[in-house]
Order: sequence, then structure tokens, then C-alpha cells
Amino acid sequence: MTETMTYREALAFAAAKEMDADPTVFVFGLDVPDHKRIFGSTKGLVEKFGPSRCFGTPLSEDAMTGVAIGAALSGLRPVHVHIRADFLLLGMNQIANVMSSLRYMSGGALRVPLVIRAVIGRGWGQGAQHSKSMHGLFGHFPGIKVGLPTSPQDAYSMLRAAIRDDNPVILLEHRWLYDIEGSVDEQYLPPLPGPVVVRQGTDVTVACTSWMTIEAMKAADVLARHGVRLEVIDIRTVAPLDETPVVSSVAKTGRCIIADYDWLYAGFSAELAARLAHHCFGVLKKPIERIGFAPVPCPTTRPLENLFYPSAVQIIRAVERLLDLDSIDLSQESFYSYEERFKGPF
Amino acid sequence: MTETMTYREALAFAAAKEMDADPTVFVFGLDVPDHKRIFGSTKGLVEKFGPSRCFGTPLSEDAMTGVAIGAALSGLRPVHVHIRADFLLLGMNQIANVMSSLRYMSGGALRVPLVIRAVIGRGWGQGAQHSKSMHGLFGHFPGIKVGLPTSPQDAYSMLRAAIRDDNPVILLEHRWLYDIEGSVDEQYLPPLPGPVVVRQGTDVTVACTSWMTIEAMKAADVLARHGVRLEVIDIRTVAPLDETPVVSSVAKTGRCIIADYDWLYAGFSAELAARLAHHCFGVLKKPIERIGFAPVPCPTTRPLENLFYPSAVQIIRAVERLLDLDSIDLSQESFYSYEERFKGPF
Amino acid sequence: MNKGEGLRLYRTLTLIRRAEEAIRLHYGEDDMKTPVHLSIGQEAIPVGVCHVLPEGSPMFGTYRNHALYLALTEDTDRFFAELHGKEAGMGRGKAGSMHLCEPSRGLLATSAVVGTTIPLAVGAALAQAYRHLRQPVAVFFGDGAAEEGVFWESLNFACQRSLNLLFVCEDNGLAIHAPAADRRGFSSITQAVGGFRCCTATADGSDLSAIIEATRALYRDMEADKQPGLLHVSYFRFLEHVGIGEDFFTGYRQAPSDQERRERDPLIRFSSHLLSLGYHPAELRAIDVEVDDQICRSIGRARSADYPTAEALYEDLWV
Amino acid sequence: MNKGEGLRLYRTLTLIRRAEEAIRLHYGEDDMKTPVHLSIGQEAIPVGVCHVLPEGSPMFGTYRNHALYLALTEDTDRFFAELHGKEAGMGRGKAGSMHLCEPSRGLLATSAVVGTTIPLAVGAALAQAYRHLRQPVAVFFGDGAAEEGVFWESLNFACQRSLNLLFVCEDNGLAIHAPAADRRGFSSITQAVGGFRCCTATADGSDLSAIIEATRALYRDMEADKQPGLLHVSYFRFLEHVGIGEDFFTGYRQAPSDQERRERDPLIRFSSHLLSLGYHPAELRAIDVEVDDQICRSIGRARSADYPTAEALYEDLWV
Ligand SMILES: Cc1ncc(C[n+]2csc(CCOP(=O)(O)OP(=O)(O)O)c2C)c(N)n1
Ligand SMILES: Cc1ncc(C[n+]2csc(CCOP(=O)(O)OP(=O)(O)O)c2C)c(N)n1
Ligand SMILES: [Mg+2]
Ligand SMILES: [Mg+2]
Repeated sequence: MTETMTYREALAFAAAKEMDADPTVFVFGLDVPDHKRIFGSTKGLVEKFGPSRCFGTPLSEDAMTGVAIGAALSGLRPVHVHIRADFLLLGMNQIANVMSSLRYMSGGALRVPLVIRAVIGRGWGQGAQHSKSMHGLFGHFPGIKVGLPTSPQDAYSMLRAAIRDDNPVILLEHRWLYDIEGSVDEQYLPPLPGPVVVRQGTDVTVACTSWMTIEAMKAADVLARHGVRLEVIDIRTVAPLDETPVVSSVAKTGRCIIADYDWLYAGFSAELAARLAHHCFGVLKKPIERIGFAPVPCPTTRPLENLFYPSAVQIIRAVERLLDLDSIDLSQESFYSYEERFKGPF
Repeated sequence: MTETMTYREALAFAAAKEMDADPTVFVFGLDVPDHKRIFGSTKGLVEKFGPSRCFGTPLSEDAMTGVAIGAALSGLRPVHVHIRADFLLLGMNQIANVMSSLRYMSGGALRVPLVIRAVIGRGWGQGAQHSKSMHGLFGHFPGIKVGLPTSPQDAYSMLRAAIRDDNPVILLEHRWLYDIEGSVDEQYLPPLPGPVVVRQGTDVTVACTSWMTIEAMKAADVLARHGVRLEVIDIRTVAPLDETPVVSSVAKTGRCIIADYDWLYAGFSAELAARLAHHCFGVLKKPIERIGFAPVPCPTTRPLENLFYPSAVQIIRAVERLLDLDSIDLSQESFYSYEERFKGPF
Repeated sequence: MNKGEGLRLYRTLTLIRRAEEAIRLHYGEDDMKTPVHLSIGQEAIPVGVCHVLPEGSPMFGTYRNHALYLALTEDTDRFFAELHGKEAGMGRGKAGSMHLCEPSRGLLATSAVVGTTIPLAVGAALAQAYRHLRQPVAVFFGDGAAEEGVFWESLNFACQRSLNLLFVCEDNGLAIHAPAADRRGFSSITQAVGGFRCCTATADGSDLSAIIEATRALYRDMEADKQPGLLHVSYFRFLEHVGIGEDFFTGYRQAPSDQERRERDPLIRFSSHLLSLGYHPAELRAIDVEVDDQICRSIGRARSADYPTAEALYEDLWV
Repeated sequence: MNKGEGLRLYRTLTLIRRAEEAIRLHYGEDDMKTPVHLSIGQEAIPVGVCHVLPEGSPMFGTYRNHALYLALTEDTDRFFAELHGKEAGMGRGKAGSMHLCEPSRGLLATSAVVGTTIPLAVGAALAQAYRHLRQPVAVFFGDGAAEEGVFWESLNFACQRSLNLLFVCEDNGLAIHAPAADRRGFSSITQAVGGFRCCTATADGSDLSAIIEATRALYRDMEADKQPGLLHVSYFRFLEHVGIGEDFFTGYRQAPSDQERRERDPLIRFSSHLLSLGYHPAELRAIDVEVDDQICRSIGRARSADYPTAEALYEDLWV
């Protein structure tokens, strides 16, 4: 039952599987059923399940978030999709004041089995209002689970796990991951998974979220040719956070880089760094390095956008600092740049 | 020109001073001009400056945040007041997508001299939807300054500095501070101030925000009687954050507690801990301890609310851990508990 | 309305009123550590609406929810236990006054943030449609909530999808202390929503019979049009916004005359109505006594009940 | 409309159209790395409204802002430099297509998040009232934006405070690919806002003269009533939502017939109108040539201009 598919296909496949298995599951949100299908990630759903289980909405993110909560309270399992995570800021009251707390406030009488999917990541110069990620921010509010699937298998398994979860879950999907192909075992259905070591190494631990895992793997390839072995860990579920796999890794390497796809300030990287600094005290040979967005809104122009986003190059430079290496000549390396592959308009 | 006044009086005094000095300053928000005057903090403004410069609004937090931004773009200096920080979640799109970025996105052509004041902190069993603080969360978005005045002098000077600042500033005021009296020098008008050492000590650094400064001072009093000297630092301006005074203090003490008035996960405490762990690497004798809200929504009932909120007792216990002290008998101590002093209904 | 119905309605109204009078009596003792937004003057609205809608219909409300909670549950035990922050409360002491709910009786959620349960009700109505059921859903909210964008988004979506949803606007002309004229760019809420595909009706919130009648008529229209409805009910808030006192002395509004007090008090109005229909004063008095007795016992139980233990702090976060 | 005015209007319309046609021509070269939401079909709306309102009136728009930006500035240099991400762009390459502004010409802000500039315009109108000025403020937004709660909150506040604000709803019947019927719980936007204290008017967005006339009449009403106004203008979006292509083949809507194309094209409509008034074709052709020349030079400058340097990344965050 293992098939090769893209990340976007894995998302659509997972939704279809859950909708097949459970008639209370439905998928909705702006543009969900149009011909573009949220970059293809809801493909086939409206054909197979009809417009009552896969539908668009007015532009009303605040109310639609509440609608999802109300439907979840009524025993349904809504999957609410947003083509940009930035739009979730319009639903923050429902997310942080209502969705996160209804169960607790009711002493356990209520449950909110709701999934919010939102796309993060770079497009064609999207700029400051279409580039936020905010996974740490959502995790800040107790009562919300937050995941960032990286591989097609994760996209498949985590979306299915999120839909089956009786708690609210936010999944953030980096747009550049959508094209990635991988094998997907459709029987693999664990609950929302914790951090996974995606590459073993001995010299430096790189704990990553989302697209940064791909960048870290690239950095690891380059560094391997210079005799440096990175251990790359994909966090996957950032809240609730199980940091123990990272702690174990750092116990081995003594050095750690956190490569997060967000601003550093009070982001997920800060939480993980604070926990690791605590749990790995005395084990760390050097201070933890954090890598993330530059501390400004995202600019649109090419050269500045390239400086804004974290990359394999930054990881390599941080490794050099941690290991006191000379600067590696990277001029012959080719790094991820969807400049070539990724074209506009959106 | 130094006068003794309460924190609430200092806030009203500061607003009146700025409104006197600058006709573009106005104060607005729900309930701002009613007879309760936001716990007294807008007292006298409507009488002195009239309803065109001090007025209430419909219940429309999203639009009113945008209105403040639009007025600021037009050369006015609005002060937008919220009786609870939780309501800012309704304005998050304007705050994080617009207010924070307009200047940057316009290449410096626009400026948004806007102040948002919001009350945080405990009332009479307010519960999960009236207890958030979120200063780290606001600081997460580059382009927003965030301050938490603790003393009446800070309330006065920081509100005046915020109004004079040409950037957007969010000030969060703990409600229990409102009754605190102190001397206020009305000539003291620095820009938004950084961390200040409010009590010198040699054994453990306690870096605090807002009400936790009061709790830390209490803990310091108790511990002083047991021969322990806390150095207490009030951060005041959490974003942009200047951590150097804390770094210097930790260089001396080698031990640090961060006592924040928020959840830990990706909150301000995480950011400060991550920075200190980095900059104080090798200097720290023990891992940094973080103290904040319990990782659940805020419950209303007395015993659970008391467990939810961080306190001097938790600071004392953390100090014991850091210094390997035996547990101090606190049964004869009396701690802050507004149970006695603070009565309902709101 | 047959005799039994009349007495049942009188009992519910009385239960709400006496429960809140008991809160007023005991609140100063500081055992109820929770902000209370009392319903006095507003009781007839949920009583009337809940009387008309089928039992078990999903309902949503605000922090001013005592009347709605008691109209649906008549359970003063869990009510007072919650106000006292006890484990036996409906939310184990985590809800307090502002977040009462009772899903087993249809009360799905109430909220301290104005307007936030309105879209939840839309979601519940969507769930009805999703399951091809036609049980109506009702959401109660204040006039101030109609200024929040989420009300308009919810109204639009409910109308677009022809949901079986009753919006009940409880209009006391105040948002805390701010009068309607300072907040509204329209002259009446029913007129403001007039451009949407929904049915509307109005009623006097002091008159239980009128509320029942208006709700019935509106619900018939909703069924006929297969569109949502908005019931606008004006009422007089006798007390301060939050807390147990009167606040006419603060000057933002006029104290009512004695005659106005009588006219705007739904309990006085309804008992006069029953008496005029030939109900016997003794019948009503018997209910009063029985209700007081129930409340007194509930308060006693709440007082002596246990607080949640420390472990409860971390419970009920995840399923 | 005197002769000079007619030619000026023609020039502005043409400038917008040819600038966007130039974008369509060059976009595939990937030098303009920014998502473009083209105005083709919609140009007459900002041209007409800006023609009527006093010069320098504060204006706000959306990501679909090329027409508004060029109508106000006629500055293709800074426009193309921005689309090319160059230091000489209006936002030093940080704005891109979706965030154009030019405060010196009254264009205060545009935004990529639907609806978000509407309350900003209310704030600007409040600032006018605050200063006892009566300069009108205008905000342009799509029909989809009228579904966002913030539109209703803004409308309510503007009406409550009698602000001098013109809401301009540019209605193409689409939000990306979603038709109006799937999004609206009302039959028309003017009817939906009918319960608010604001003046309304409608116009055909393909007809510049009609837009000018409707705006004039509405503005007179606004001045007479001292209330805000809402101008509803329907137009045909010729291209895909974002990007440079047509997308009729995708099947979510019908391709227009040739006659429909001519009827819904504001430039064709306006030039026919001018010709029928006796303008000479050569006059118009001279403008076309001059405009093309301007655009060509601007694109050349934009291409050879410098990108911002690395330090610019950290600039413009704080004042
Ligand atoms: C979103 C939000 N803004 C502000 C408040 C503070 N607040 C609590 S009740 C209230 C007035 C609400 O008025 P209305 O909706 O008419 O209800 P009423 O209290 O009159 O029943 C306000 C402003 C809040 N709880 N939530
Ligand atoms: C708040 C928000 N939600 C969703 C989007 C994605 N989006 C971009 S444009 C658009 C359609 C807007 O339609 P309309 O307001 O009619 O403007 P038009 O594009 O037709 O000019 C949507 C849904 C967005 N940018 N902002
Ligand atoms: Mg009210
Ligand atoms: Mg449109």
C-alpha cells in the first residue's frame, strides 16, 4: 500500500481517506473547491464528496473559524483551510479565546475536534502580509496542537491524525514542500508524531521545522563532503512539544542549531532553545545557535527576500562557528532557489 | 515637580500632559469616557479635552484598531485603550499585518505613531478569556514596541514616551499595579526605557515583567532574612529587547530566574532565556529557571487560580533550587493576595 | 397557554429571579469569586424563546447567561456550585459565571468576549443542515454584539446558506454604560439587517406572552421562507452592568419611576397576567416558596461542597 | 467635461491600460517578482472617482491597485521600479505590486489582506473631522471585502460619526473564482447597507462618464446629508484573478462575446464616447504614442536601476 506521491497529493489523499471513513468530516474554506484547489491539496474532494462536504465560504475568516468551532461542538469534524496563514490573524479571537479554551472552561464537557490547515512559505515575492508562519504563537495558547508536516508521508499521516484528534489542531504547510515527492504508506496512522531524526550524525544537532528540514539536509550534504556529520531532526509537532529526542541528540553532539521557519523573537526557536539550554546544561559545548527570519517584515524584492529567509548557507555558517571551522567555499554549490523553478504570479 | 500618586493617576496624568502639549493626541476606546474611566486611568480627560479628544466607540475592535492606524497615518497620535488585553485578539490582523509593517512596506514613506494601552492581570475570577497578557506575542512581529510599566513613574514616563514615539507602541498595564502609590517626577521624560535594576544583589538575578517585579521584591525581602541577596531587574520594555543589563547581572550572580507574567511556551520568558543562555554561556552556574502561568487556560475558582498565577513563593522555591538551599518555612510569611483587598465584581 | 404551561413558565421566571436575588444577597460574602452580569429585567427573553423552540435545540449565549442557563436546566445545584468555584459546578469551577454551559440540555456555549458565540451558533446550524435535520438553533446576544463584525459575517453566511438559526438580540440600549446612539450608525437593528435574506420580528422584553407570540410567528416565517430569523427584544437592565447593585446614582441614565419599574419587570408583568387570567395567588405563592427552598438548598450544598483539588488545574485541557 | 478634461481622462485611462499591457508583455521574463492583480476592465472606477474628488483627498485601496496608483500619480517610473524590486521604487522594492502607496499624492495605503484598508480610511476621515476639515476620503475595495466583518464595523462607525467618507465597492462579481451568489446572504450590496445612515449610488464600471456623474451626484448627497456614501460600481474582470492571462478556459465563468468585450471595456467605451463628441482620432492616437513612450522609458529605467543593497533589509523598520 505504499505509493509515491507529492505532498499536495498526500494532503488530498489523506482528506479523502478520512472523509471516506467518517461522514462527519468535511473540508471548507475560501477557494477550497475552485479549480486551483488550494495548490491542488483539495483536489478530487468536491467531485467525490459533493458540495455539502467540500465547499467555499464568503470572505469572513473570523466567523468561519467560529463556524468550524460550532460545527465541531456539534459532533462534526471540520477541516478549515486557508491559502495563507496570515489570514488566521483575522480569526485569532476564535482561535485563542474560544477554540483553545472551551474544553477547559467547561470542565471537560465540550470537545472541539477541529483542524485548521494553512499554507506558509514563499511565493512569488508575496511580501509582508503573505509570509507569516506563527506556529510558536499558536502553541503559546494552551489547548491547541500545532504541527508542520515536512514529507509527503508526514503530510498524509499528520493530516489524518489531526482529523482523528479530538482536540483542535493547526497544521502549517510550507508551499515549497507541495512539489516534493515521496513514498506514502497509507496504513501508517500514528497519532500526531513527535520529532524524528531524519539524518544521523555526530557533530552538530540541527533541530528544524518544515522547509528548514530540507535546507538542513542540503547543508548536511555539503558539510559531509567536508567531513562534518550533522544530525538533522524534524520537530513536526511543535505543540505540545516533546523535546526529549533533541535533548538526546545534543547529549551526543554537544552542539545545537535550531533552524526555524519564523522570526526568532518569542517564536518556536526561543521555546526550544530555552528548553534545551535547561535540559542540556553542562552538555552543550557551545551556545545554541538560532536561525530564522530576519527581524523585519518580509520584503518583496529578490535580493532582500533572499536575505530575509533562512537557508542552508546560514546553517553551514553556524556549523562553522560551532566547530571553529574555516569558512567553506560555497561558490560551486547550488542551493535551493525556487527562483529558477518557482514562477509567479502567486 | 515630584508628586506622590497612584499608577492609575500617573496614567491619566501622563495622557493629560501629552494632550496639553500636543493637539494631535487623543484617547479613545470602549468605555474610555464613562464614569468608571478604565479603572480611573482616563480620569479627567473628557472634562478637560472634550468628547472630540476623549471618546468611546462601538464594539468593533478590528475596525477601531484600523481607525487608529488610519488616524496615525494622517498625522494624529491616537491612544487606543482596551480594558482587557484579550480583546486585542480581535484586532490582531490590523496589529500584526498592518500596524507592524506599513512603514517597512512603504520603504519608510509612512509612519504610524499609535499607542495601544491594554489592561492585563487578575480580577475577580475573570477566567480564561480575561486573563491574557501576550507581550511576547506582540513582540514577535517586528515593527511593534511593547512595554509593561511597573511603577507609577514608569506608568507616567512610559506612556508619555509611547505617545511621543513615532512608532506603534503597545503598553500592557497590570491591574493590581493600579493601586500602587509612588513618587512621580513629571519632568522625567526619557524615551521608552530598557531594563532597570530595582534591587541590587549578588546571589541570583531575577528578571521580571510587570507584576512579577512586585512578587520578586517580596521574595527578595523574605530571602534577605535568610541571607540570600536577589538582584531584581524589571525589563519594562520587552520589544525591542535590550538584554544587556540582565547579561551583566548574570555575569555577577551566575544564576538567573525569569519571572514572566504570561505562559512560558514561546512567550517573552522563552526569548529572554534563549538570549541569556547564549550570551551567558559558561557564566551560568545552573540552568535558567522560568516562571510564568501554568500551561492551561486560566481557571476562575480561587484555589486553581492561585495555582495558575506565578508568585513570590515560586520565585523563592526556584532560588532554593538554584542555591541548593533547604526549603524555607514560609508559613509565617504573608504574601500578596488580593483576595483580601481586591473585591468583585470585575 | 394551558394552566400547566402558565405555572411552569411562572416557575422558571421566578427561579431565575430568586436565584439572582440570592446572588445579590450573598455576593458580599465573597464566596462567589466570579464577575456576575445579572439578568434582572431580561429573564423573559430566554424563557419565552426556549418555551417556543423544540426541547434540546442547540443554544448559545453570552456572559449574561444566568437566565438562559436556568431556563434550560432549572438546575440550581450545579449553577451555584459553579459560582462558588466548586468541583460540583458545571465547569468544575473553571467556568465561573461567564462561561456556563450544559450541552446535555442544549446549552452549548456562552462567552465573556462579546459576539464570539454568534458564529458558533451558525456552525451548530450548519451541522443541522449537514445532517439534514431541521432542529433550530438559537443564539442570544446583546445589542452591543451587533456592532462586532462577526455578527455581520455570521448573519451573511447564515442567510446565504438558509440556515435554521434564530438570532435573538437582547437590546437593553446599553453596552456597559454607552447608550445606543453613541454606537449605532443605523436607527434600529431590525432595519439594519433588513437588506439580508432573513425574517425579523420585535417584542417587548418585559412581556413574556408577547415574546412567546413573536417567537412563534417568527419561527413560522422562518419555516415558511427557509431562512434565518432575527428576533429583536428590548428590555430594561435594572442593575449595573456587572455586579449586584443599582447604579442610577452614577448619572449615566435615569432611575425609572415606580410605575416604570412595574411595567418593565417581566415577573411582575407575567404574574399580573396570570392573575388576570384567573390563576390563584396562592398557586403562585406556593411556587415562590418551593423555588426559594430549592435555591436555599442549592446554596447550602454549594457552600459545603469541595473545591477542586490541585490536580484539577491540569485536567480538561486535552481530550 | 471640457476638451482638456476629456483628453486628460483619456490619457489616464490609457496610461493604466498600456502600463498593464506592458506588464503582461514582460512578466514572463521574471524580472517582476511580485504577484500582479491587473485592473483591466476596472480602470475607469478610480479614474472617475479621483476626477470628482478634490485633489489630494486621502485614498485607500487594495492589492488590485495599479489603476488607483496611476490615476493618482501618473508616475510610471516609481511604479515600474517597484514592480522590478528596485531601490527607486515607491517602496524601495519592499512593497511590490500589492502594497503601492504614495502619500504625497493622497494614496495612503493599499493592502494584500482583503478589507484591511477600509477602517484605515475611516481613521483618515476621522482625522479630517478631528481637524474640522471637510476633505473627503475614499476607499476602494472589492465586492468580496464587503463580506468581511471589518467592512460592517467601519460602515457603522463612519455612519455613526457622520464622516466624510466615500466607500467605493468595485464589484466584479467574483472573489478569486467564487461567484457572488455563493458568498452573499443579500441580493445587492447597496440594499444590504440600506439600513445604515449612508447615501448610496450605483454605476456601470465600464462607463467613465457614468461613474463621474454618479460620483458627483453621490458626493452632493453626502454633502447635503453630512453622511458617508457608498458607490457601487460593477465591472468585468477581463483577466484571471492574479497574473497576466485570461482564464475563461478553466470553466468557472463564460468568455464574453466580442460585443460584450467592447461594451465592458472602459477604454473602448470612453474613446468611442470622445469620438462621438467630435474629438479627433489623431488626438487620441498622439496620446497613445506619448503614453507608450513614457511606459517604455520607465521600464527601461526600472530594468537598469539598482536593487536595494543588503543594508536596506534592516532599514525602514523604525522611525
Ligand atoms: C469583544 C469585547 N469587547 C469588549 C468587551 C467588554 N464588554 C463586556 S460587556 C460589554 C458590553 C456589551 O454590550 P451588549 O452586547 O449590549 O450586552 P449587555 O451587557 O448589554 O447584555 C463590553 C463592552 C468584551 N467583553 N468583549
Ligand atoms: C482576509 C483575506 N482573506 C483571503 C484572501 C485571499 N484573497 C485574495 S483576493 C481574494 C478575493 C477578494 O475578492 P474581492 O474583494 O471581490 O476583490 P477582487 O479581487 O475581486 O478585486 C481573496 C479571497 C486575502 N487576501 N485576504
Ligand atoms: Mg446591551
Ligand atoms: Mg471581486
